[in-house]
Amino acid sequence: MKAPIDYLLHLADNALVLGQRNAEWCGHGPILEEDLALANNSLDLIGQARLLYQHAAELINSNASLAQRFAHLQGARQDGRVTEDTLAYFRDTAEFRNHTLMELPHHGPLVGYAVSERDYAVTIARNFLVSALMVLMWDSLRASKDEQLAAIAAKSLKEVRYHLQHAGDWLVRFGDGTEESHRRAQNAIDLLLPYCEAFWHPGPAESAAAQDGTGVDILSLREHWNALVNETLAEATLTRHDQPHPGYIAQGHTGIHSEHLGFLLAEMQSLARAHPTAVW
Amino acid sequence: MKAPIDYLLHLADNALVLGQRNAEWCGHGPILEEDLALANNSLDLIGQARLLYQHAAELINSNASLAQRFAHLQGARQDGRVTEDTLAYFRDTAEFRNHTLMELPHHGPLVGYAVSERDYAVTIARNFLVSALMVLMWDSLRASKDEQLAAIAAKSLKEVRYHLQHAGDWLVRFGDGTEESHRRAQNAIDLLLPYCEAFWHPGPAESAAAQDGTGVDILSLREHWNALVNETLAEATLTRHDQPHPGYIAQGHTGIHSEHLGFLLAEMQSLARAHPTAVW
Amino acid sequence: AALQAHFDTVIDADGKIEPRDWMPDAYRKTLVRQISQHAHSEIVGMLPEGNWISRAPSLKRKAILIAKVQDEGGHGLYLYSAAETLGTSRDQMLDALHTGKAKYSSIFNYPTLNWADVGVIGWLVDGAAIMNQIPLCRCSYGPYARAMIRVCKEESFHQRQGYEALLVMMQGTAEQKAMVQDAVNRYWWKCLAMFGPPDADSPNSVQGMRWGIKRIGNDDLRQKFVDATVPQAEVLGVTLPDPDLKWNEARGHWDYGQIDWDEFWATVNGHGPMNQERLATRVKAHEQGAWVREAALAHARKQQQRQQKEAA
Amino acid sequence: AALQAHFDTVIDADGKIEPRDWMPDAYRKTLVRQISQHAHSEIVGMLPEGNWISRAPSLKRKAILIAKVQDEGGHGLYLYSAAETLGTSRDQMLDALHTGKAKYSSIFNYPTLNWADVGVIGWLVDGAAIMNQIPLCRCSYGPYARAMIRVCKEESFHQRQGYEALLVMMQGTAEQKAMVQDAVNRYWWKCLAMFGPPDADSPNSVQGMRWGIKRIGNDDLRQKFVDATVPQAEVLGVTLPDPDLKWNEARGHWDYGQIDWDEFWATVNGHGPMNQERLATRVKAHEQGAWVREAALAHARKQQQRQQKEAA
Repeated sequence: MKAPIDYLLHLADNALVLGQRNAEWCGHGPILEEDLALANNSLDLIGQARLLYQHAAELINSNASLAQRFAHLQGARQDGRVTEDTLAYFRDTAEFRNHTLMELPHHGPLVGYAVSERDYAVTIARNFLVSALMVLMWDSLRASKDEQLAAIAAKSLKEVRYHLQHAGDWLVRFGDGTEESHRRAQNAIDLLLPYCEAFWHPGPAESAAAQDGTGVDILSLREHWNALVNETLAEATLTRHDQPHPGYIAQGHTGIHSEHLGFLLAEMQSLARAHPTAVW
Repeated sequence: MKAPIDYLLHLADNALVLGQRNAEWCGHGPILEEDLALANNSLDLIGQARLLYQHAAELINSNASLAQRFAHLQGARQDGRVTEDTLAYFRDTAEFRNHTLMELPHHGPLVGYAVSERDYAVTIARNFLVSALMVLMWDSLRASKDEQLAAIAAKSLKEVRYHLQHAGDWLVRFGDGTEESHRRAQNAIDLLLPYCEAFWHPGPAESAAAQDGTGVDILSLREHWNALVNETLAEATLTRHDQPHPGYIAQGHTGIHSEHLGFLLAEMQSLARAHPTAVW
Repeated sequence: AALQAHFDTVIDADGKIEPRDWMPDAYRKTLVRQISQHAHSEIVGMLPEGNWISRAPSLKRKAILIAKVQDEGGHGLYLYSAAETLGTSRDQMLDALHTGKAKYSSIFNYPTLNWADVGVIGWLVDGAAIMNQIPLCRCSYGPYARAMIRVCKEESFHQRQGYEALLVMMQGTAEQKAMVQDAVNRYWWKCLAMFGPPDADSPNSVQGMRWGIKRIGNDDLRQKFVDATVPQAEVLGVTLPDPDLKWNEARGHWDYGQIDWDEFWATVNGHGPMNQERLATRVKAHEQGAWVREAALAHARKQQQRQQKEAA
Repeated sequence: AALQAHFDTVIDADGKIEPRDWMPDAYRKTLVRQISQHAHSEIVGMLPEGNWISRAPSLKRKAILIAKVQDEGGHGLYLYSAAETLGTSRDQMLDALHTGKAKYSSIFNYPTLNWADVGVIGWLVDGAAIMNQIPLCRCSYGPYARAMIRVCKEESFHQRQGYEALLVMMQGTAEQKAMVQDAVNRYWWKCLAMFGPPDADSPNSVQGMRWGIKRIGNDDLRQKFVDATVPQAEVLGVTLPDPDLKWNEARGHWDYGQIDWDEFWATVNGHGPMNQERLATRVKAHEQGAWVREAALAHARKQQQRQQKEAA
């Protein structure tokens, strides 16, 4: 049994986009050890994305109606078949299924074409919030009826456990560190928590996957996620202000993104798109 | 008579790349009037670039060996013919002939993938240094043996005179303003003046154009440029530190750029390259 | 009282109030609020379209877009000037914007996600804005009315440009058509909401009508917009995302579905997708530009001192 | 004197000096300078390749590149550790880098301008570095020698990966081949210069040889590099940009042209194309990371205090 293609793409895009973001620190980290840790995180995520895209590509190549749906993606094909790179490098913004949270830049709230210095607190806070989810997701997905997905989950679980540890440790250092680091961490948490609301509003693909046993009933993880988050925030002396308000819930996972993803993809895809038939 | 194609591209790329940079301020300027002034500057430059690319495209389309040389550029063609957009959107970094100065971001010296806040002093200092050159260039090019180029020069001259006035006025305000504005302006001038050395080291296309009367003997403008620059710097109480040193002279105009142009083009060309056959 | 009477006479005769004329405080306050809100909308409205300048897919479109965003900045400038004739400085108005006291059009709290958004903003957003603004060209306050005449003229030009850009895209590749449809899907309902809540729920309308500041009700304007737009959408070949949209022979108008007013109010009240981003971007531009403005002031002061010395 | 004699004996016997052993001040100073310079080169060297991570043209290449840059950071880490065994802290070394007192390999003052630069850095720059570094695996200072064994192993892996990436590109499109040739054209001469000035002009060499820190002369290493690289270039199908390059039957080596030492020294002395950018980027990363390091320290202090309280 195979998971729905959009569910695989959702998982893959989450990993790729966050991996791409975290790699931006490479050579610019606050301390050499963190350069290495972020590179490691990024490597893990891109590795997960590759496995998921490969799985998705197989599914597409072996299914006529899916092949039709993705027929407009002509780049990076091999013998006419879709590859992991076709999916990563030739889909447009609206075809990406990652949570909006993943694509946000490493700074406070600004429009897509603003520029600003990177803030490591945003990086750490996001890695913490995402890893807390993914630890639970991959743990559950080990029981996916999609055996390939289950195998990917088992491998990924080990990696994100480490990511969670790393980000959580730093979040505590920031929250319970200096006045400046506390302020930055609190701002980052305040900025990012509302985007996490989207976790609990699954799109059609996630619901379908939960239904047929290839995916996870994400709402069943909510309490556990809250516990993980609250525990670390408490240790970090940080506060949760995310009272549910009747406002916007991010919709990246259904293809409606922020203004940031377009710029991320423009850069990421630039070389591949300039040479769509090339092999690298 | 027609100017050498690489000379036309040099002039066009200068205008486009600086126009692209200056447009980045749109919506982010320090004062609404400057948003408008920069947008205006950018519009003028992009207008100049269009005329020059159109001229270059005609030349390419009517000359078999040039058509061959640009045959690899397949995007944005019309009835198989090269257009202004083919030249702007489908050439790679190494094919651009603009001065390196034009492509630098609006901040101090950093590597290509660093991020930093924009500094309006860099913007103003560059516009001043470039406009001082272009006022002289366009003035001379009105006598170009390439009549189309001469006509473009006549039109452009009026525009850059205004650009020079605008940037010069602000440079004086900065230099002779507050301590902070003076410091920023001096840093910007120190950063950018060495890139201006490249003006006086013409590439083969510029030399060929000077020779056959379609271009300008750029070295003949040097003294006048120095006078223009020195006069405003003096009024701005800013200092020229650009003692000639035996170091690197920027080579963007021969295709060897800084790390910044690649990112600028990746963004600028992203949409056009994603849809190479589209008409907009 | 004589002043009030004179004011009422001018208003009743559809005449113009000018800056030096006496006017009721509430009139002045309402106008400052409305004109500055309009000016803020122009300035904040530069951002969603500015987002695509660097990526415009042809040089021609890039030039058109820069010129358009520049026009919006220009509108902002003369609207701020119009408001200043009422005795409020631009700094005061900007301060109200940056501290969240003043509003701007809620439509700009949505992101621009593909290139067609630029065209759709021209066609639908500017189109709706024009519907709202044309009556203001006859507004009772002279400087505002005159500013609006110029604004409306330029906005009509932008609207035609936006529509034309979409026409070209709809004759293009499947991907281009999909972009246009996607943009229309995201913007249609937000544009209907731009006319404001149903008249029944709109408290400011009555007084505004009396003063000749507001001249047509929200629902009438909305209906006018729908009636004008449906045939344009057909020519374009896009589907407006409303299953309830159908011609009502009896009314002689297009019927349309229910607007999600909860979503509208959430966004107006700060919880839209980009409220934080738009405002923070404006604040940041202003703060980071402080040294530039200070330099200009400092230099002007020095110049003045030098001139005074010479004169002495 | 006895200590000096013991030191000389160990050196003469090709033995290892360890951190706790006595050593002459000049030996210690030379080692700190050389090891920290090497560490700095690894750290600064992350930037030219890091420049292409975001744009790597396939996921596989992206992963390989991140792993490679990460390895370089790792080399930096254990080289800093090796230098610390000589009594200089990482902070002191970083301070020397950031204030321009310490050098790093001049090759990193050139920009990476196309994707093939990444492969060429692996093939030629890492290749030249390995030639320089292999002798250091037998260096007289134990921690340095052991670090270099690990570094060389990983660098050899990187070199093969770089060469392999170029092989694939040279089997690709005309544009891909042009990228490789362009990158080789820009890097070839800089790589030859990496071995340092001709031995005749290299003042540090003699003492370095005596101490077993340097074991082979610059010119010999350079010749070795040229001889190894020419056949690889042929297999690859690129032209090395040197018209004087030709096989000298008599010498049994490849002859090559004149290196532009003026350009080399200009770059070493701060006037290369990217000296300012590379250093400013490192300084900025360090300065902007200050609050992170302070937070870690502050938290550690708090933790310690809490533990002491509990213990008390």
